[in-house]
Amino acid sequence: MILHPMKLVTIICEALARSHVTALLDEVGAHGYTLFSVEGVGAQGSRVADIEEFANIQIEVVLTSEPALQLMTRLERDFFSRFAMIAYLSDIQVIRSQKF
Amino acid sequence: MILHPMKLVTIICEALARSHVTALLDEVGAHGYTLFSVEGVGAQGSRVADIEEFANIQIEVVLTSEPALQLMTRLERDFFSRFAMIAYLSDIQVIRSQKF
Amino acid sequence: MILHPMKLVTIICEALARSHVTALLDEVGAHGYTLFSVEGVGAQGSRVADIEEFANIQIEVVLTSEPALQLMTRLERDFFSRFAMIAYLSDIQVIRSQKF
Amino acid sequence: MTTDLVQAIQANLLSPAVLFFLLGVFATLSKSDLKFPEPLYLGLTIYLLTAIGFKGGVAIASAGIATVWLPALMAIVLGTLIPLWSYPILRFIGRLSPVDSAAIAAHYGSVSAVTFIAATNFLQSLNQPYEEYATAFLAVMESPAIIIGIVLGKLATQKPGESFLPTLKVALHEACLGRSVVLLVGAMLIGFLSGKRGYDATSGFFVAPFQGVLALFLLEMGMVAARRFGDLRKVGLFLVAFGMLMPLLHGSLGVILGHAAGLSLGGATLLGVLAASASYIAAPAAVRLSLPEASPTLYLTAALAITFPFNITVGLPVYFEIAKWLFGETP
Amino acid sequence: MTTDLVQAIQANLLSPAVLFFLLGVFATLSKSDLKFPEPLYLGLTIYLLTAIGFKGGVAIASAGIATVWLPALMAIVLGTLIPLWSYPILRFIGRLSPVDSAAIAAHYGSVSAVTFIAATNFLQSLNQPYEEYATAFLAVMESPAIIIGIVLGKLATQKPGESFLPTLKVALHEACLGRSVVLLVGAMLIGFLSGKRGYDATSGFFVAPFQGVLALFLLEMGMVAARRFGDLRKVGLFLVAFGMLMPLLHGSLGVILGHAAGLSLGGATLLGVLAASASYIAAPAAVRLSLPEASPTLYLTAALAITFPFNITVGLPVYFEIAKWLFGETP
Amino acid sequence: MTTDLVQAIQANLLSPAVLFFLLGVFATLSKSDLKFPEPLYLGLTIYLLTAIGFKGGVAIASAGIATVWLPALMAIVLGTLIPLWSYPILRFIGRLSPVDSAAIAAHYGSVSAVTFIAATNFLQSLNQPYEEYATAFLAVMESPAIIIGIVLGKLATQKPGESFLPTLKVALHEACLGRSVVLLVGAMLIGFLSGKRGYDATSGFFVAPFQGVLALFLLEMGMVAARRFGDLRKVGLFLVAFGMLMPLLHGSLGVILGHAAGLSLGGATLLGVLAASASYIAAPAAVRLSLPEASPTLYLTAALAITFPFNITVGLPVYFEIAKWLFGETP
Ligand SMILES: Nc1ncnc2c1ncn2[C@@H]1O[C@H](COP(=O)(O)O)[C@@H](O)[C@H]1O
Ligand SMILES: Nc1ncnc2c1ncn2[C@@H]1O[C@H](COP(=O)(O)O)[C@@H](O)[C@H]1O
Ligand SMILES: Nc1ncnc2c1ncn2[C@@H]1O[C@H](COP(=O)(O)O)[C@@H](O)[C@H]1O
Ligand code: NA
Ligand code: NA
Ligand code: NA
Repeated sequence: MILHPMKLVTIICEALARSHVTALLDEVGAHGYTLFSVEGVGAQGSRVADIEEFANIQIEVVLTSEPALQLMTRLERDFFSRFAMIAYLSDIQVIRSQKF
Repeated sequence: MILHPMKLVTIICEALARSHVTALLDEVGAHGYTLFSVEGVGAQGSRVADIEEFANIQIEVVLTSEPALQLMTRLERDFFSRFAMIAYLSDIQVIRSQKF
Repeated sequence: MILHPMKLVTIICEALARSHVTALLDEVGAHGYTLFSVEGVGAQGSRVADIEEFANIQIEVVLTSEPALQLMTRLERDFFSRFAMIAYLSDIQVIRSQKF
Repeated sequence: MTTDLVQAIQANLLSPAVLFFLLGVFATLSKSDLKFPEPLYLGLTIYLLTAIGFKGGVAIASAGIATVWLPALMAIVLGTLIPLWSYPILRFIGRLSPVDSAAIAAHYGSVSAVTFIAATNFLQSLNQPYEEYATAFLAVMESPAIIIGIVLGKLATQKPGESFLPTLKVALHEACLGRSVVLLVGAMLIGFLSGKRGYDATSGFFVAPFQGVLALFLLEMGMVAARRFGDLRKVGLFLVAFGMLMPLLHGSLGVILGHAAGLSLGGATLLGVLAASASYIAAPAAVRLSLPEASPTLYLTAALAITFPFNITVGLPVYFEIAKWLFGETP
Repeated sequence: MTTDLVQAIQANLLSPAVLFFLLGVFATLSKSDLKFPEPLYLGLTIYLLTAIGFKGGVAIASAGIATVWLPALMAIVLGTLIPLWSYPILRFIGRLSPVDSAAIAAHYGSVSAVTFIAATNFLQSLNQPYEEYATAFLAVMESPAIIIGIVLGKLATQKPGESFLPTLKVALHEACLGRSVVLLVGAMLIGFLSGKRGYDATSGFFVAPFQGVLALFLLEMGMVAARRFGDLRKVGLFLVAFGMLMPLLHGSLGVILGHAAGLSLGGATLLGVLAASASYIAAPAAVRLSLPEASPTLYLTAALAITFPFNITVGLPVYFEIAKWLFGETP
Repeated sequence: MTTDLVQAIQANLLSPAVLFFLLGVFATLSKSDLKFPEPLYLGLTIYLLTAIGFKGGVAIASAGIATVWLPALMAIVLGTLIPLWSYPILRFIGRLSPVDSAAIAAHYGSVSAVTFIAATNFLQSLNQPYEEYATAFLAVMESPAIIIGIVLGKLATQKPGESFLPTLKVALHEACLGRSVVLLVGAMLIGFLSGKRGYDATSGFFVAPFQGVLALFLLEMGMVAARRFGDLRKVGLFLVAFGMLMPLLHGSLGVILGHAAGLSLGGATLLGVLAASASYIAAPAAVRLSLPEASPTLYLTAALAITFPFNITVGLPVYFEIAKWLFGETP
């Protein structure tokens, strides 16, 4: 078994940004993503998870290096100033490199 | 305080695979795991989180290196072709190495 | 775009520890955190996510290196023996280093 | 009978339950952000299954087992036989693979609780009496076809020397102790044991709001079904036809058997509905685990995107008209 | 009239609905760990919107469209005009930025379904009849003001050469196919189509428990509103005054227009309540996406922490007393 | 009395509420995948607590505080004393550690709302009248024993020079502003303030479906309790006996005190049930935070896996028979 290096981009943001973020994921060529509701506290106050419109989501995407960087760049350019959001990149390893 | 290197295996898969995956975790000797429901989009379509039977789960397991690799190998051999699933490995650090 | 190294501390613990952990996050100077309910199995038995008081939460905090280590140290000193809990540290990269 | 049928279909399409179903379909197709989160779906399911089970149990107690066993046995026989003729049709007319044929056969032999509940609702709205204990048929018809279908599929995919007993054990556990069976059979037993007294105490919860809850639940089911409409193109014309013609065949058979077993007009209609319905929760879960080689796109689309909407909108009044005709109520 | 008013406010403050709202406020301020998880909130919302929509639709069917269209048109006109005068007040008296002014104007022109539902509850508790079809006004008043407000805001922030049509399309989709519109209008259509027969079948769910569910929901809304009380300091005195005086103005206007359109005392009160209410779900969602430069602290605090509690506790009886005075029921 | 008792237990075991509880136990033991997600559990809890609190408050308003205060005071005294004698029994007969003894004592002095609600249900099913305001005893008995138990435990684990005031403050906040206290006491106040009028408006929600909701909730509680059955082996025979004998002792004491305080047969039974019940939500939460050295396996298993099922199935009819005997209703 060979493990291939891959990037994981994690985005935590207000739920209202959802459709915008998933559209961007399509644009940079992600083959899939995973999403769930979270509570959060940050610079723009605390978000309790009761009313969906005021809540947070966490989105996780596995990508190769280049689209991952592209995604981060686009998030900074178009999203960070507009939405309550954080995003970070980490190194992971997968088996089926062609899947991502 | 000394930090010990450890592996984190993250598995995202259709909820129906749950009991099979947790049985495998037992087999490779995991001392515990964490699990939650997620929505997802991937090669096998989109899974909305309303009907549990059609939904996704994310499972996170902290392990030492060897069982982690064993887990990845087994997932590839027995699970990837059978279930909607992705799995990845990452490097983490913990304090109580004997716990995992 | 420049990516800055940062630390992610992930804490998985019984929900009753919540207010204690978030107080500690404040103390070490975290600028925010993200939180969600999870199920789990560990040394202290299995926690099904139906009664909040008996359930688990996962807390994720992005921090610079020093407060991250401080957080891990404090968790070991004051929390590990008291609560059902695991915590681990991982390396991530972010764009806006001043935010964390 | 034709005008009767058209009128019956029209009336059914204007009932709150069916209209909420169509609203759900619209919400999904128009990409509205409406959704039911999992706990809400689960809560409604638990309510509907325990309510229908409980009321059925009370009815069995008052009718007596002696009355119930014969039609219940017929229901089991029907559920066992349906996969046996569905398999060759799928395999040799539809030219589907053996394992896909077996999987789909399992779904059509098993039953859909929601379709059954909608049928009781439909009869009530027409003030048509029926045997309340018919819930017992729902309970006994869920599992046999799943087992039969899985055995068929295992025989088809078996490698030499491999035993399929372990998988069968998993499937049996799933089919007999799955959530829906436990709730339905459990609540039925509770109704049976606590009888009229228990019924009176809890009817403010299990009876009064029931029809409204069903309407709301069908809103969600409309969304769930419509999400699969995109797969209709993938499954081919044969399966679309299968998903509407087999229910007509099975529905008629069910009505005839119900008549033969001495059920009333309403009860025979319900047995027809059960035979005509295809499982889309219990069967997929069991088949996914036991026959992983079978394509969920095929069996789920057939059961959920074709047969379920067909039955809810058109099937119910059709089976009822067939029953009326058989019982000689229409000249 | 003053003693009447004081008594009416007192009576309203002692109704279960308002008391549960205050309990929610208390729970948040006292840092209790009480909370409603998202699926529960969503479940209650779905129930309240479908119930009120369904009953409204049944009422439209029985009153006839001929009766409903004129007051409904007035409601639309009112919803369209409110942002047009609110904008200059916010901009030039309140000295808020153009985009913030536009955003807040959108919220006050649109409506709060929960406030409307609480108002029907209030009238029922006084045995005051009202036109059940008033739900139609709620449905038609939700979107126009949001569109107007967003256009105003886009005009204010437009860079030369930039087209704002794409944003407007998003806002239109949100305003016309958002969850609450689909549920409310859909359920209204269902009520309209299924009529009295459908009403009778589902009243054990949509009618009998309604007032109690509302009370429980207001417990949650008290918590939601109180969480924003901390932001009251940030928004300034002007907005606090705006959030209570504009509802009084709009409420009076609504009552007068309702009277002119031939509504009964109860119906005119409801139109007043709609005009006075500010949207805190649909408008924030649309504005957040279309006018990201506008500060949520300002519009959410105004709508949710000032106007909503004001209307629930004091506004409802005030608008009713105004209506009684206008209809000449108090000497 | 023996045949009466056996019959009473039999009748209780055949009520829908207890049967659903047993179904939940079966579902867990048979490893069915049935489960109630957290929001559903929370929703049912919120409903049951506000409903029982609200009805209690209405009853207090109609009975008058003058009637309620004396038995309420007795309830407080009982709740305060129970941990004081439970501690030495656990410590010296059971040979448990000081902190475990204190923790368990806190649980048995405090009360279980679900057991209380099941008891009102039990009395209703026998058409046995009782003081509806007994909910007040539930409200006042929850906290005192928790405080006492925590003080005992802190004294036992205190290191020299260490102050335990901060922990006590946390425990007090938890005990007085925890979710269940806020809901119960808040709803009671609302019932008290809004009276009969408020009751009539909301009875379609708070009264009519109540018994059915309780039955469904006990299904979940059966699963929760059964999940702890595996720990029964770990806790030892002493605790198993303690968990069934102490309720019998406390139940008798409660009935006697209720009789002395002038309560009716039904009311005295309820005070007995409260004394006999052990808290398994509020007490564990407070004790976990204040006495982290105490073993949750011991106190949770005792309260949840022994005393709770014992009371629901056998305890309720026993305390009722004791009360009947005391009130001279059985020869
Ligand atoms: N330092 C942090 N660590 C983890 N999550 C964070 C952090 N800062 C912000 N978040 C998450 O990101 C969301 C938006 O952040 P903000 O824009 O700072 O309000 C918050 O609600 C949190 O869920
Ligand atoms: N590139 C990806 N990044 C993150 N999650 C993914 C990705 N691809 C698939 N997934 C998740 O894994 C599940 C199964 O994937 P699949 O088998 O490709 O349908 C999906 O429903 C997603 O939740
Ligand atoms: N090896 C592990 N991998 C992932 N999660 C774990 C692991 N061990 C424990 N956990 C989580 O941490 C919680 C508390 O652990 P414990 O104190 O060992 O019972 C468990 O309920 C799990 O959610
Ligand atoms: Na069938
Ligand atoms: Na308005
Ligand atoms: Na007690």
